[in-house]
Amino acid sequence: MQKITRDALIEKAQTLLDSGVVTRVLGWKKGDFDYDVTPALFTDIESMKKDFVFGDFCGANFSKYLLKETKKIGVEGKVLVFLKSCDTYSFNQLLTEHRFDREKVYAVGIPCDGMVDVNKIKAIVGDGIVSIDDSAEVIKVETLYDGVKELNKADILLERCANCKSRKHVAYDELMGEDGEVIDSNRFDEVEKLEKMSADERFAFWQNELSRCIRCNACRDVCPACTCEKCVFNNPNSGVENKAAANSFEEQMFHIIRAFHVAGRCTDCGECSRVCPQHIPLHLLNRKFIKDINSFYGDYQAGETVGSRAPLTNFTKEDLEPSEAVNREDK
Amino acid sequence: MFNETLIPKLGVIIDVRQDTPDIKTFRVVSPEGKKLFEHRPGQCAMLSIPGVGEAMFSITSSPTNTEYMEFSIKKCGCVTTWLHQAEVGQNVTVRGPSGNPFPVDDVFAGKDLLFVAGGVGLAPLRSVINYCRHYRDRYGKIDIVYGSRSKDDLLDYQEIINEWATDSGVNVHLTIDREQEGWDGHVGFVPNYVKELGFDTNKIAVLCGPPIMIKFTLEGLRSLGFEKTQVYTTLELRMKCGVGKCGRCNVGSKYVCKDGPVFRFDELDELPNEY
Amino acid sequence: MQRIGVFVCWCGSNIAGTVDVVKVAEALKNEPGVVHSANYQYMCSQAGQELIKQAIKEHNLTGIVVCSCSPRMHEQTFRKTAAAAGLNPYMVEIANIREQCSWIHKDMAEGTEKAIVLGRTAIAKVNLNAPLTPGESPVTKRALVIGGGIAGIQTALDIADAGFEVDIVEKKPTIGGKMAQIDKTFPTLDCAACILTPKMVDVAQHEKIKIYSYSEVVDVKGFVGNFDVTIKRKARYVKEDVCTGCGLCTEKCPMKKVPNDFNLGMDNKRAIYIPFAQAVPKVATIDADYCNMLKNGKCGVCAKVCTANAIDYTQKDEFVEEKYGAIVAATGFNPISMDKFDEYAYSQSKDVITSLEFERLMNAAGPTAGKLLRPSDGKHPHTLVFVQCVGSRCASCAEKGKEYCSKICCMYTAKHAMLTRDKYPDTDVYVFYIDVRTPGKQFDEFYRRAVEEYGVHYIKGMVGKVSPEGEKLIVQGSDLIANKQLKIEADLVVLAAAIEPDKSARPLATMLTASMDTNDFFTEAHPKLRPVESPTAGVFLSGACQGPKDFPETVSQAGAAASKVIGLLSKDKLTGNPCVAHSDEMMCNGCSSCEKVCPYGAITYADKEFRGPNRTTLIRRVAQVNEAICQGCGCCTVACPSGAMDLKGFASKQIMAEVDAICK
Amino acid sequence: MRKISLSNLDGLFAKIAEKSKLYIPVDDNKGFAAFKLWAEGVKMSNALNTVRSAKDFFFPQMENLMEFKTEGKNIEIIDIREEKEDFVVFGVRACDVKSFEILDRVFLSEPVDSYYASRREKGVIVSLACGKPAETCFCSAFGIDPATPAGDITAWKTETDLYLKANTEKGEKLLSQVEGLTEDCDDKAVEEQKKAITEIVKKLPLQNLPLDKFGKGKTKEYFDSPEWDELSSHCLGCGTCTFVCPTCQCYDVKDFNTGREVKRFRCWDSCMYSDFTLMAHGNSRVSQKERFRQRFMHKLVYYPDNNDGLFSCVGCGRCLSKCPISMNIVKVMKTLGGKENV
Amino acid sequence: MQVNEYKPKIVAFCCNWCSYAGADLAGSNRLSYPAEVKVIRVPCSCRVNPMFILRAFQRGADGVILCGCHPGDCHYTSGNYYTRRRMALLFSMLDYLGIEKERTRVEWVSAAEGAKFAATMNDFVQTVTALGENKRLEDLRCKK
Repeated sequence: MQKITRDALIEKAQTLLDSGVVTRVLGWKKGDFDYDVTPALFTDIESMKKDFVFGDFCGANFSKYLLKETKKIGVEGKVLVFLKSCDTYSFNQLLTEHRFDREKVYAVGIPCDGMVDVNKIKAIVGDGIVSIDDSAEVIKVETLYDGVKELNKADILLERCANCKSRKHVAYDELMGEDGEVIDSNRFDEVEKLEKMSADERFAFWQNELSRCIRCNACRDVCPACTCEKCVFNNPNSGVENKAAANSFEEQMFHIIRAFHVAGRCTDCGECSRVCPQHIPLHLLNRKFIKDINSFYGDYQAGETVGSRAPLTNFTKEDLEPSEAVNREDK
Repeated sequence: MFNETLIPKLGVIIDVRQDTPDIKTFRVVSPEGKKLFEHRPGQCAMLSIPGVGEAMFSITSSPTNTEYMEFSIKKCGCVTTWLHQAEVGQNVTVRGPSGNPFPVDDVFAGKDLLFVAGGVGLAPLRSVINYCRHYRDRYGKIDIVYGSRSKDDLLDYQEIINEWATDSGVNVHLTIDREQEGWDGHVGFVPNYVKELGFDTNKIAVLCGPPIMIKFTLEGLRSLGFEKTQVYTTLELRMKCGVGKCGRCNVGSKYVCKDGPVFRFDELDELPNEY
Repeated sequence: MQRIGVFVCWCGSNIAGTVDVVKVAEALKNEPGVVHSANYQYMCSQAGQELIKQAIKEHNLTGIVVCSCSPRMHEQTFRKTAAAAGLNPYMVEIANIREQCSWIHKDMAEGTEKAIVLGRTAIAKVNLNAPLTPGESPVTKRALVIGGGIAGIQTALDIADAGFEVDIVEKKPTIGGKMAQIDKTFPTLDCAACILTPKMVDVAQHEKIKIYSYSEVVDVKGFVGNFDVTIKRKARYVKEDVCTGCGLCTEKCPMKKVPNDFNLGMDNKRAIYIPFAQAVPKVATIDADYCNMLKNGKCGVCAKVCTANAIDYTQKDEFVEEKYGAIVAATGFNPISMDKFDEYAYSQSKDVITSLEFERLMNAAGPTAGKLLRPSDGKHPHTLVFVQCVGSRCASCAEKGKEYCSKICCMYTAKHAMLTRDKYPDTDVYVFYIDVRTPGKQFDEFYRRAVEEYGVHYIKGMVGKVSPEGEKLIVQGSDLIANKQLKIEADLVVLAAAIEPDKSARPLATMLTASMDTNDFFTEAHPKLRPVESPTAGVFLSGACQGPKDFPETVSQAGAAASKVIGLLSKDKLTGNPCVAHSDEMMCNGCSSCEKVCPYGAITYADKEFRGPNRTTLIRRVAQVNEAICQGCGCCTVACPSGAMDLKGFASKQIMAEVDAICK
Repeated sequence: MRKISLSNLDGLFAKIAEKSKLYIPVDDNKGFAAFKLWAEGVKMSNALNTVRSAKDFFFPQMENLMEFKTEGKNIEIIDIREEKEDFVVFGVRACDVKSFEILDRVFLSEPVDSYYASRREKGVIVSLACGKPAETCFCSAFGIDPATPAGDITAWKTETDLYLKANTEKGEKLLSQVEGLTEDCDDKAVEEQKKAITEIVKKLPLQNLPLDKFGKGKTKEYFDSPEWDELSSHCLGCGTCTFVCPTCQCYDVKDFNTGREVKRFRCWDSCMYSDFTLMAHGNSRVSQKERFRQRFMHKLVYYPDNNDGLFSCVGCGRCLSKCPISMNIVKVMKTLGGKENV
Repeated sequence: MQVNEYKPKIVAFCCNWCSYAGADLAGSNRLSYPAEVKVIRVPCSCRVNPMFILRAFQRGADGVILCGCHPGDCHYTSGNYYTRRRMALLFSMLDYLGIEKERTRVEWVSAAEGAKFAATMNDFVQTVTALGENKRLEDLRCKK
């Protein structure tokens, strides 16, 4: 797959800005290092030429920003958003849930061959990163202590990219480059591994993972499916409100309910795991639901189309019983 | 183990008075029937019902009252709603006093005083007014301008009519927002009334009420020639700890619960506009 | 804080036998909010109720817990008691300490302990109860019947006879439906037209009934008691109120080759036509697809011959908006298309016909004037083969046909066979069947007469293939009883095509938010207990749109639907169930999850303005529950992730308080 | 100065653990460090720092303050405070050690927070010099020397040995407890390491922050800066930065009703949360911009205002590496502080 | 009587139209089942939010059972079909987290099935008793 360049995106933005198709651009702004890019809104091409970056660290899913961007009062015109294939699924899901006005967005699909996880780089090269050159497949990382190291991109991909489910863009106004295909990925392997464990092992596994949770809500706040006006965990009247997990029950409660609330709506974008400061594999909860939904009710990919009926707001008369669900051999 | 300010004292509600349709005044003492703690005019206390919540309220009774404390509370959130259905004998927890009082013994001493309040805004001023009335000879002339939506919404109406208005050197000016049957007093908004009354500037003014009233009353006083250094008010923000540590009630560098709630307008000018 | 009164009932010894009621009353006294606790032998008795009323007044109670029998037994009783004492009836909760406690436990200590927990649970709930008032909505005292077949006709007549106005919307130029096409009816063999046409006339003459023929429902808004319906009156190019139905135009029209759909295309009509002699309304209609005047602007014969000046070539579709309190779906059925059943050579030979076509062939007003003649050559057929279950009971061939039994085919095939043999004794009649199903009054007797008296050859087995050979149709089939393959040289093959809901039902169901099953039959509100109601309040089902039916069944269901409509329209106001869903608009984000799971279509969305930060206004899409439609199942409350949707009377907080009280 | 061979580190830990609980940084299954209770076999992490800061030891994310029992109209207040146990935290970095001073100024100022104070009293801090600071480190910008961290005892780890130097009475006491295991030594190796660290620190990219632009009395200067809009525009409003921050100390007090009693607890709160200042009749910080501004103004202006110019940031870099959108105090300082230079 | 005999806490959510009536019928027929079972009446099984089930465990329940009309017989036509999906997924998730799958159950009990109700409760109590106290989804604050 040909790699899309920063210049190509700037050129595209310039065309669209100049022709008045869009009035502003959601993009990535360079940071202090080569890996800490920040989402930013650009309103003119000069600032883009100055600060806009695009590279292997632009993993953030921008579709949720459209909620805020399209609700801005007194702002005319469309906003340009660049969508990686995975982002397009979130984009559709948000549209399905009437979360933003499609008319106010100009979506440009961009090809993506996976984004890189800086934590994986650090795990290999250690601290003190001076520079990262991600212009080629082999990524060169220079550190204070160890000189330049060459890393294979495949080894340092974000988890979600290593298990990319689709390179196909399911929503866009315009596509740059060629579209990819839906991938028959191995994304459920980890889930299966857990399923094969004994209940005791699974319990120990999750206790270890969830006990690290600091309830910072980053997973929730970044999640494109979590778009409630007021989350039940912030609502004193919900009966489950809590700010800090008092014990393992509340840790479990938060993550079970959150996963349940996004079940059938989660596009498996992997943002929750990417942003978790404690590196809890939250995607394994969501993927469990996705896997179960696929095997219980037939394959369903949230966000594949706009307006599809989520599995939890649907049924057939022949659905399996809960008792069968927990006793299935192939679950 | 030493004293912990977060741990409250136990209080008992010994009287509940329905002041206006949505304001009740609660009289609170210790289980032994004594006053819970001493306070200064303008200070606040945290009342709480375990399981419901804790909230900050002005102590509306005067420090000179040695028997009990009173809190005038408007029904708006969950703690206040709960309190409004409480009956005499109900226990509550009380923490305080919090914050800085009005400078009644230095700055105010010997001066003419003007109190301007709107609606439930009278509650924080009542303790100061009664304190100054108690030590009547320490202060000059006292003017009280108080307004509310209607006659029924005037807090402490009986006390105002029967006690305040009858004190010598105390002038009470009441107003309500709209004409009402059975009301032959002034009608109109507080800021306008203050301007109409046209006070001389040789006095200290204290304002309390809804933000919009404060804004226009201050403008009115300024047009009458008052300096901001002569005008005080009290602020209200979300509070939790009441001791300047939990981090939420600050305006700039000042914590309302600790450095306030009493501020002079020139002090407020130094603070960012985030209250 | 509530002021709760607790009343523990002995129920004689039913409860007091295994529950220490005094101890229960004593224990519950200390629960939060309880200000009064009493026990009495029979709380439901006059004296017991009086006790409650007195306590309400004396202790100024705001809530009541009765520890007694099941709420299914006396909840209403105690609600009324509370109401009589001025307390909102929904401030009453029942702790079921009889059916779910004293009757199942033998040990006094155990029973008492559980009764206390159950009482505590009810108290915990009442503490969070809020007074509820059922919503009221007015009722438009007029009904709409969609479909003018026998089902629609019967429903309309019954409603109109009760004194309410009824409109019938029929998409064809005349009412009458399938029954008008049928020759005789089983098992009595009386003439369909003879029993139908008087009813059609009744409809036409009824002052309470208005017929919108050649019309369709295109939009439905509103809810039970208050539907707003838009009806499209298709242009028929004839002024309905002027046309006398003399029929002169239909004779003079030069366009003679218009397939006659009333006779299923087996003969022709003119471009201007009256479907059949007894049509109601008896008004001509121009088929715009064939009329030369409308197509090319040349002709105008009908206008010239019409003495009443009823022809109007400039007519346009009209849209009428009407208000109704109730809607009856009576959209009926159609035989399925035979396209996918080519093994029976339907498309290859004119002499392979469906049973409905056979009806027309046998009908005196049909294309052959009632003479049984082969469509291909007009010759008299000698060997007839009837094939049963064509497209019915297709469990394994669902892509071709239907999985269900079409129910009526066994009987009408017996009728056809019998009538054929009766009129034409020179015929050989064979019937291939899988089973013969005759559960109905006089049904089996009828079938046996066909076999025994009329000598119809019933063959248990399937027809594998029909192939035209010269003038003959070679029918290959198997006889399962004789266990042999058969080959019959037939002159006419009649296929008992499965019946399916009319195609108009699906879009109509969407408009009505009425649910359908996978076969597009309307779903009933309850299959056993509410068979003529749709789950959508105010929408009723009449006839075959709900499932395959014969005439008597259709007519009785039509009457039942009418009685439900009459029951609804006789009310001036509808009082709802106050335990309905409610959406907190401040929390709703308009995701539509709730709407998707609502079985009643009670949830709609509106764009509402909200105050944003810094004096801005935000517009948000929020869910709104129509309390008149909501039945209070609470499905939406769980579909809603934010908890914006809650159920009054069974609020999340209340249920959680119950959970807490039980687990305490 | 005392030293002990790294090979005998377990012995040292065992000895300390005899008298008090000992917490050391330990790697989890993914290689991220967290302070864990030491026990036989628990190995110290080599990571530069823990994901969570060390503030938990004195200001835990959640702690019960008191209990209430209610019956009818009656309330009983139960003081559940109890004497805390002695504990030692080993391996606290210079930045986190400095954070204790910042927290002290909040919790130990009148009226003293007894929950914090009692833990502070019982805890002994053994700090550890940073051999290999990360690119995200900028403690030295705040005058913190990663080569010589404060604490009751300062430790330096070389290839072979651990060097220990007591700074306080508490530290002396602990050192004397382990005297038998350690030996006296000169500070040559330590001085060498310090020099090396100082050299590395000079090379770190974030050393020259425009700190002089911030501090006491700068409220007016920055409060209405137009830059806040853009800086905060993509903030998710999560609590990651505040929860990994060693100096963030905002808390909430809430009640939990167990059905038998009400437990009043406090837990970390975040000024980034929309409900932080929400009241029944409104919110003084209406949008994420105000909340975002509060956090950074507090660190850079308000706190210094109230604390003799001391910044409420120690440059640990946690927010730099953990923020989901990579927005952080460095970017804020560069944007606001750098505007005059442009 | 043994004093230390372990008695589990069981919360049973029953829909008003079928299962609650079934429970009543069990009572009318004097079919006994353990007193540990306490029923909460809900209009339909679809009213039961997973949060209620977790809440029960938090507050000390050892088992939670959900009873509704048989699929196809829902008073509200489709409520229990949604329940079935929701609970299938929820229970599978609980199992995935290592929580004993026997602690949760869904059973369809019609108004006529008093005997089934009693038998189901007997069996469920037996199963949960065998499992012992709920430790994996407990909130120690709520325990005595």
